[in-house]
Amino acid sequence: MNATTLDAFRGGLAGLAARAPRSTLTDSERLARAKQVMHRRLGASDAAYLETCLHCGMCAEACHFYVATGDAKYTPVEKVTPLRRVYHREVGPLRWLYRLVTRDITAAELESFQELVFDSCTECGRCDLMCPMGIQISPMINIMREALTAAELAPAEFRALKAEQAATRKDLGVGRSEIAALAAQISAAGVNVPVDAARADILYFVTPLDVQLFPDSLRSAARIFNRLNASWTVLGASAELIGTGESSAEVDIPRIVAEAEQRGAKLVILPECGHAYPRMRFEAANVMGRALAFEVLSISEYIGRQITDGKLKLKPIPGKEQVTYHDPCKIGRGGGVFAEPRAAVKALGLELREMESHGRTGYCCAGGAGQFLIDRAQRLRQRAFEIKMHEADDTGAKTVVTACNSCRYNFLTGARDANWHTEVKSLLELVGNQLTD
Amino acid sequence: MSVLDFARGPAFHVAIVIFVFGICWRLVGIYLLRWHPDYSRPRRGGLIGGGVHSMVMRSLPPHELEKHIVFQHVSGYGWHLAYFAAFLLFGPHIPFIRQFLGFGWPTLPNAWILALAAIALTLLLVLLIRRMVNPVLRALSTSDDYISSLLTMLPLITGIAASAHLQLLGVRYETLLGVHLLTVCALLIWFPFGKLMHLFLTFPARFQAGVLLQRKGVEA
Amino acid sequence: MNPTQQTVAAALASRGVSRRGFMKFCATTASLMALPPSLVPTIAAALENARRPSVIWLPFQECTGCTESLTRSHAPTLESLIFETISLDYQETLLAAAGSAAEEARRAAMKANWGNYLLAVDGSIPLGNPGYSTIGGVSNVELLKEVAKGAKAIVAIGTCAAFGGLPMAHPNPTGAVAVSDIITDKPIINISGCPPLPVAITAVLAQFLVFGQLPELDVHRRPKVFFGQTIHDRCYRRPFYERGQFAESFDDEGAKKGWCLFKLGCKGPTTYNACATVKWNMGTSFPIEAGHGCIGCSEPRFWDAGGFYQPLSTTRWGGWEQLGVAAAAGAAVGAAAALAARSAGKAAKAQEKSS
Amino acid sequence: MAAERQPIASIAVAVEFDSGNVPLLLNELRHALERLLEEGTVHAIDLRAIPLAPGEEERLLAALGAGELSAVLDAQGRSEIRETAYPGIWCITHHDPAGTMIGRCIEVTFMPALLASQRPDVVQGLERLRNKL
Repeated sequence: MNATTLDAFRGGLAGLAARAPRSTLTDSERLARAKQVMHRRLGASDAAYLETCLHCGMCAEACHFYVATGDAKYTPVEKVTPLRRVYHREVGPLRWLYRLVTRDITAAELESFQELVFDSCTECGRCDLMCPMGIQISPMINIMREALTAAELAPAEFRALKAEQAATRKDLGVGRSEIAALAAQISAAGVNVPVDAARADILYFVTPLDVQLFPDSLRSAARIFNRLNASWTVLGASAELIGTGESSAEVDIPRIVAEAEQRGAKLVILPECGHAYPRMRFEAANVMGRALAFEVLSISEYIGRQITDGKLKLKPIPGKEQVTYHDPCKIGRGGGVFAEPRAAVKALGLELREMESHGRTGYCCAGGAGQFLIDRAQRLRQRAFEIKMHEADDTGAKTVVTACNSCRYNFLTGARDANWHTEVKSLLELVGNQLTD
Repeated sequence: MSVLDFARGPAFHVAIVIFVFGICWRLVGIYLLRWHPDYSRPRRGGLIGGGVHSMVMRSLPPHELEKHIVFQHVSGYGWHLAYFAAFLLFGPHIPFIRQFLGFGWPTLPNAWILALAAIALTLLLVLLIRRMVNPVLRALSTSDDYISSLLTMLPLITGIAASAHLQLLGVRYETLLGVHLLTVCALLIWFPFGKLMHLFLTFPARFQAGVLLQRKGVEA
Repeated sequence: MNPTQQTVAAALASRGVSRRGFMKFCATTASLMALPPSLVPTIAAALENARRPSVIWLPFQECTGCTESLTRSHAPTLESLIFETISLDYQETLLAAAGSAAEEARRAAMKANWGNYLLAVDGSIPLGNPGYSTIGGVSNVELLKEVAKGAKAIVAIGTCAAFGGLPMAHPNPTGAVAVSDIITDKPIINISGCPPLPVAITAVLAQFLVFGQLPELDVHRRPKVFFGQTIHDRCYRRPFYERGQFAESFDDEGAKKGWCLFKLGCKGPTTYNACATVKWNMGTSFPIEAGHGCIGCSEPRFWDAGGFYQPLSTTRWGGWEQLGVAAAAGAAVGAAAALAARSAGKAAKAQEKSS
Repeated sequence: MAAERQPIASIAVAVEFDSGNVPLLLNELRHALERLLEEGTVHAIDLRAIPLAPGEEERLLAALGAGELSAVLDAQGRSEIRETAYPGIWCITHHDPAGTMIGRCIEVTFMPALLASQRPDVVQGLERLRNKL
């Protein structure tokens, strides 16, 4: 991928907001829709968290947006205030008392939280780890996001993507045909990429970023699967079914599960994508209301396991180059994938220099959970990204390896804007290039 | 009826009934809400162990996260320990505790208790001021925080005054003792309805978090 | 000669008391009033000129314990000496005369000293039915009102007269009240205790005698010199309290070592009296020294303030059964709240699906 | 049965009560002596007004010891005026005619006032002497 592609893609994103549809909902409709989401999703678990918060403010210290700016409004738990108020007034056991002393939320207040839950939260989960009470804040941010989305109060970029997805079945301009075309192109270059095979052990996903920015990602995955003689296929509909525009999980996930189960897939493997991984790995079973018949892995997890099991052999990269590894939040802290990518880094013959915050406490790249889509949040993103940059610099490594293409995109754009010369590489692509003959 | 008779009698009686009623109301009202089952495949087994682990480990944040909260952390531990030690290890409190539990335990000399109470009170005051000054805390704080903080301090203040037999503003000892008990009644009545409930809620919440993160394969 | 026209010094001298004897009397009187020894010369000077006051003593609903306390404990004693310096013109229990002769003596004394005599009262006054307690056919309340009219001040002796005492204990069958509940236009000094310390009684009389005025009083109108500090404040076992050393039962090691009796229900911390320093039975001992906690007998409503063996820090709380009911009720409200919220949640889900 | 029953007097009470007041009183007396020498101020402590644990009064008196002078006053009962081992510190004990102790006072003075002949007594004595002559 070259700088021109990157800039073109960025330019495309910048134009997204203008294409957002006009929302015609009245304030009371917005409020009703948002509350409906909150009522559906608020259960005992979130209730216990909301009831336990002591307002100690420690979560602020975990949030890269607060750490970068020192602005109190970025205190994570403060971002779910409307949810907390709806909970206390309408769901919690003391609701009759709360109604005596508190006001209801308004649509305007909800809207004022748009910036806090979309621009300045990447659902990275660092605060969830910090909270001395064990409060899981990021899942509640997710409720807030869903509520705002239902109220058509999501940022313009999100609404534009969602509308496009509904109209064109394409996400960020990528649908079945674009995936098929990329697969054909790679196959033509000598690396076979089966798409929508009738039966396969492994169902592999391709994301819009893979197609638009990082085509080598699919090429590398294909090389690895083929080297392992795996029975695999790309899911042609993967982009449209697991889009970034907060598409409807209730509708799309059953279709994905059906696609996997029809093919007799034993494994569903997600590419280097922090959006698709938690959705398939944890959310899917709960949307289905049953355990899934297949296992869900991220590609880095899969590679690490094959290496550890001795099935995948790599040629070490000569020179014992120093690298540092950036744990993608949704795959690391959100999915426990820490050891596998590190096993791969080791097998690649690289010297891993860990950042001060790594593994479960690692900082976010600052653009996760679709934050990178929001044009107005660019400056904020950059400030938070600098934390990551400094931690990476402190390791002395000249290369950052990661396993999520959103992270990679954020690193690339962030580095460009900060004139930072550290290289950013994909674990999958490094492995794909070092397979033994 | 004197203040002390009122405090020891009807006031305390009503307070503890509200205390128990409120605690059960709130706890049952929380935990009987829907538990969304998690059908996703756990990355690791031992979910219960993960929960227990996190009940303990959340007391000790990792170094990377601890950086800017050392004072808050240490002072938090400090006042809680001093507060409970002053409550539990003061001789005259033992009959109070024994009427519920049926047993008591050895206690500390009063001078120690006074020192502990002074430490607890000082830290509480410092933390209260910090809450009012620090932008993050000020933005987060609700009336619950201030009411709870005040009601937590009052028994300490009146307790110190009573045990030191200070004739505060001409208030006689038995009245002071009555007021001390009344502040305890106020604390008990407020307890179920404010943040003080974290006495009961903290460990279950940590356990929940521990189970969740164990399922994801992340040390919580 | 009217006995009240004589000065105290003259009365003593006429009994052959030397100046040294008088000085000794002044020293012990100072001690009695808890005045510093440096005030002895002042007391002597005052007594030189003090006139013997007339005292009328009315007994109401009482057990004679107060009179016993005063007369039996130290006979003949300093207190009796004090009595020799006052003119006790009427005391039904002690008076040799009886019936109408006694009443006559009272009326004569009242007339002779109208506006200047001291009225001492022991016992509470029943308001429920005037027939509950009468003297010569006159109800206590009538008699009190009559005698109080000409009194310079009233000394309510004992907890019954001062605060209502045991007759007033729940359910107060006689409708007993204290002197201060009936008389509101005269200075009243309460010398509470069941019985009160004899020196407290005599000291008030001595004060009246020496300075012609009433002592400084606390909120319960008790002389501060005796009721200014708690038993606990002056208790020799206080250091054990401070060190956290308590007797846990009446026969444990702590009890044998004389540790603090707080946990055995001692009311010393809330009881204002001088037992811990003055002591009883000619300064021999006082309840705490004998190994029993103070029961607080000089305090209002001590009889209804929980058990004598209930430590001060215990409370009324209803017991586990009551708390169980409270818990069940709370749980029921909580369950109702949760179930209603659950169905609201399910309704939201259904509605979202349908739309 | 009878053999098992112990007379109360034979139960040894080994405990020594301590209110901590004895050393405080001794210190107070030391300061009082200093002031007596420097300023000539007299001082007195009424032992009835001090909370003393059982046995402490005896310990205080034992600590003060006995000096070379003691006098007995016979007026309204016996009184003993005794100098302690520390000259200037006197212990004065009053009894009533029945022999009951009614007061005890520690005085810090060169000579207790009670020892001196009292002016009214002297006047009265002179009168008697004149009458006799």
